Amino acid sequence: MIGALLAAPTALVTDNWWDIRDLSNLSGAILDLIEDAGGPGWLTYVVGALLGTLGIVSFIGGVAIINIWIERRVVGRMQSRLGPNRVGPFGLLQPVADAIKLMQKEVLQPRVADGLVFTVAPIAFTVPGIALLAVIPWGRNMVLADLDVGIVFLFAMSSLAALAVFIGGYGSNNKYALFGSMRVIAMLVTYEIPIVLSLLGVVMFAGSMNLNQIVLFQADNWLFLIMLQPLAFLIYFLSSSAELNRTPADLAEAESEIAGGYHVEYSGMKFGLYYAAELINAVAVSTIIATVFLGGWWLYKIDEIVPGWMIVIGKIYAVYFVFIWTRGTLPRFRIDQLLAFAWKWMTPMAIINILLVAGEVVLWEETGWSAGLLLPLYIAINGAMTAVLIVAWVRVMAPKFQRYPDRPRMYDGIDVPSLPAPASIGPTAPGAAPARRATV
Amino acid sequence: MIDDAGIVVAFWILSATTVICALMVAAARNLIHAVLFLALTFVGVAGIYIVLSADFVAVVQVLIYAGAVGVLMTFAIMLTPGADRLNSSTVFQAPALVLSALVLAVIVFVALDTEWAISDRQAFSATARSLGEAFLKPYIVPFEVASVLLAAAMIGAIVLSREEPEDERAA
Amino acid sequence: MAIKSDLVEVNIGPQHPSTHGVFRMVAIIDGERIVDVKMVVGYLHRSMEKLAEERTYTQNIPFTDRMDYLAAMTGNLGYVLSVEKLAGVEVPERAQYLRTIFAELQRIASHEMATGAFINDCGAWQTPVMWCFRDREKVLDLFEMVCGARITTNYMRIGGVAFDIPDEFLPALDRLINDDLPRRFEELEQLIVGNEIILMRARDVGIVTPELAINASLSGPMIRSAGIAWDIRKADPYCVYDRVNFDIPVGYNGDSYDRMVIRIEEMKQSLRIIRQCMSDLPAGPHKVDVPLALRPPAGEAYSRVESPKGELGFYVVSDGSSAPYRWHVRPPSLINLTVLREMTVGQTIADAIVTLGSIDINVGEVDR
Amino acid sequence: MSVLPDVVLMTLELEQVLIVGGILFAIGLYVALSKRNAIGILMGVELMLNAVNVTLLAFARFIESPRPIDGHVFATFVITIAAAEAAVALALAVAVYRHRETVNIDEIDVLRW
Repeated sequence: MIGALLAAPTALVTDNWWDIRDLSNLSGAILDLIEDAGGPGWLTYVVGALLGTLGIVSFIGGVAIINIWIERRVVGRMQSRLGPNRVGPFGLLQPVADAIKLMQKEVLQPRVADGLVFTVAPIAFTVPGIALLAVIPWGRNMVLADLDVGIVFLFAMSSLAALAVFIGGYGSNNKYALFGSMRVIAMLVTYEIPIVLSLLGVVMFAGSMNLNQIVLFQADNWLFLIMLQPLAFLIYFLSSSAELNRTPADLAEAESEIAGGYHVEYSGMKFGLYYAAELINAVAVSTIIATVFLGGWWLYKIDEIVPGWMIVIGKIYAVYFVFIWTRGTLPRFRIDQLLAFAWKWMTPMAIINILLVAGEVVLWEETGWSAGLLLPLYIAINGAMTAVLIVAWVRVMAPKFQRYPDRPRMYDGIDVPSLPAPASIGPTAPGAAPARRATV
Repeated sequence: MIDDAGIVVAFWILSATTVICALMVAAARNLIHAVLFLALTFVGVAGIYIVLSADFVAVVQVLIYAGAVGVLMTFAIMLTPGADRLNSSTVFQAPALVLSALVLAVIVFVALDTEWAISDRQAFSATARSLGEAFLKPYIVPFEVASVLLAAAMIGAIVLSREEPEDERAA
Repeated sequence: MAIKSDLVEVNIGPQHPSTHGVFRMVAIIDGERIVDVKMVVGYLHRSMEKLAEERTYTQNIPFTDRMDYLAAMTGNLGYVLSVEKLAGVEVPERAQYLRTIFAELQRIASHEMATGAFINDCGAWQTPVMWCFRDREKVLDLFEMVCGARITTNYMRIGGVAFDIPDEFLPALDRLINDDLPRRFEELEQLIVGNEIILMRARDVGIVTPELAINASLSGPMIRSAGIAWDIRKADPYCVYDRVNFDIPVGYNGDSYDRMVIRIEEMKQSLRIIRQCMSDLPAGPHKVDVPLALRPPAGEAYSRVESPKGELGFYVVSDGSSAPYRWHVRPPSLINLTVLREMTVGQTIADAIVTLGSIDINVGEVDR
Repeated sequence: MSVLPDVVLMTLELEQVLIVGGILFAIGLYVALSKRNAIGILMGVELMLNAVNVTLLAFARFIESPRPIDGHVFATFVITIAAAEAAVALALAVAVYRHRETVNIDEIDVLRW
């Protein structure tokens, strides 16, 4: 698996080390240099792994810094304010200033906290998000670990992050943190299912769990999988925003309810690590969406001119912008509503989607009709299916909302109904409003 | 026999980590810490699987053991708040130790003494596809039985952990 | 609840992001469900009612700024109305109109704050509250223009208002209420009215039945949400409210959502009132001369106004000296808060926060 | 190969993996036999299952076989069953706790509840 690391360039126009369209040219040149100098095999191996890791870690470090700025500026625009604009040009150094401030702060630890767990949790929360990026193809040959089961690896890593959040909340020994932890677990158990099921449809179309193969499938068929799988995309997007703790599903931290949730006791750089990890996870999920649904490094011939990794990063930020957008717009669900939404809507929809995809793939393979004929048909069918399901859901949900009008009645004068006075004021049955004179 | 130096070094590092973490599961005084070390052990074992070129099983190991079973255990510990949180031992500590040592000795003896029919196979290239074919062709019956078992376990767990309604308990 | 857990006591506040000040709820919870709620008030108690007995009637006006510091104008107004009633002061016509205009502007400012904070309690990440603050700032700009202060205005005086409006005030007001605010309200409504998530979070949450509303003496949006059209401005008109046309928005279900949309609708009605007052604004003195150390005849007076939170009443007893013998406030926030237990028991913590946000308390007024 | 000393550990043999698996199994056995807490015992059982999986995959990798992937199939089945077992066992622990206020196995000795 790691052996496939930085495989020899096959389809590139040039493989000169300076060709930045594919950074594996550069690392390959360095490795060749070591081999030519008579370095042992294991050295090449270690250096190759280190180079790839260095690339990913430096990317994630830069992203964690720049994304704080991007998120705050973009949300600032949406909220009709400026956002950070004092430190450095356009406030670009604000994240650096924040980081310095966080490092200077004392790391407080409650006396009753579980010291080991309390310390390990933020680190354990950060690692999976970074590890996840190892299997992402950044270019035609640029993939650190060309894992054959890439998609399952993504699921595994996201489930690890939940364990970290959970023990962080537990180790804080704080009631609010425990609420956050419990919510994380409930959400993890619930949302893992639609996530897996939604990506299953993609895997069935691509015929591989290897992320590079999925990208190649999109490149070969000249389409983005989001067109073939709009429902899966919606389900994955919503579920992953639940996994990421972003509004409308940021229940685990829910500042207005449980005051920060699992990280309520954290301060200083431990909190900074949580904060960075949250951004890293958001980028990781954006990367998955960009790779699986938006074609990764491939973009309609443009990838022959522009380096693939730049295209990936561009797509990552396009997705990330949508995450910021939803965060800046929507209020938060209640926990039972969020779980009900997953169980009662997203999971059945994902299963319907899988059945549909299975039928389509079988039809494709059995008849041997050309992709040029079938794929547009599938795009139409799946799009229509998505629209129908969403409309059906809205129809099902609407009566609950439309029991009363959205806007209040208007009275010209005072109108106080005479009511029989109850013996005592006590809890009354909700919704048991008596009939009143309708004087609208 | 694997003679790729990187993989061998990785194996020994992973093995040392895994064994140390497993020992900590036995030695940790707090049950929650024991669960955390257990999760680390699971991850280490997954690393060993990768060394043995079983990448699908490794990823599934992380997904199910470290992700699900670890969380489940932590959850169970928290759902039993009044119970002892100490990872203490029973009086059978010494016999258990002796027995484990015996079992280990037997395993080592068997491992070293047997003439294994070693093949000179290279690492598996892609296990997921052949694994899927194995599941759906020769092992289809066990596969279906396993899914029935999972469903049964799910229902069983729900029934067991469900609060009995008051009237049922009274009856 | 599948798995019954032990009851846990959770302190929500006094240091909590959404208790709107230093209010403390001690919630006994089972899982996430609230079994019992105890309200603890008094963290912001400043002994205003006692202090007021040592000061002259005019010196007491700044206290009313600092009670409901989000609605200082209506606080001023309620107090000076009661003193005027006690001392029998006739207020000039222009002052009456100015008082109405500023009371309604204050209602807009306060309701903007309440709506934004309420959506924040629903979990929106700052966007509505920022939009609402932006609009509130525009109103506060007008306050600054006329009296130099933005929050603690101290503008009303016994016998009128402190200053007449400057020349640039009326054009600015006209721009604000005819152009700026209607557009902003439109925008805000698009964002939150009928938003499915807000409906899910706020519908059927924190229900006040009409019986409860009347028996607990609720007022303001709380009682109107329960379907009872009750408004002091209509029931016991003061200033020029009997001369302007406006409607009372009334809810259906008594839940948090109703209270939110009632506030938004009231802001629009306030614009309507201000427009009428602007066109009718007479010339003349803005104040009659009242001795600074006013000595009203011995007696008592109670007068009430419809503050943004509800019925704000002032009860003043005079013994003929220059300081009130007794000075009592009927704070709408405190009275509305008393039903919190009835509203929240049986809900989840998240709902309790939404309910508290929808009551729109101001702890400065609750504790005084 | 020139830098590192050419020790015997530089190649990975089946026996070495089996011994690591054996150590894990022994630790799991010790944990399962000696712990008082039912959840602790379950941890030991899971350790043993993991050790078995290590050996299964080692055999799949090293031993001559017409269908080497069978080891992986077995390991996957073991993981599946272990997940089911963990769910049921932890549900049992919770159920026992509800009746007895303890999950220590040496206190649960009346064969009924």
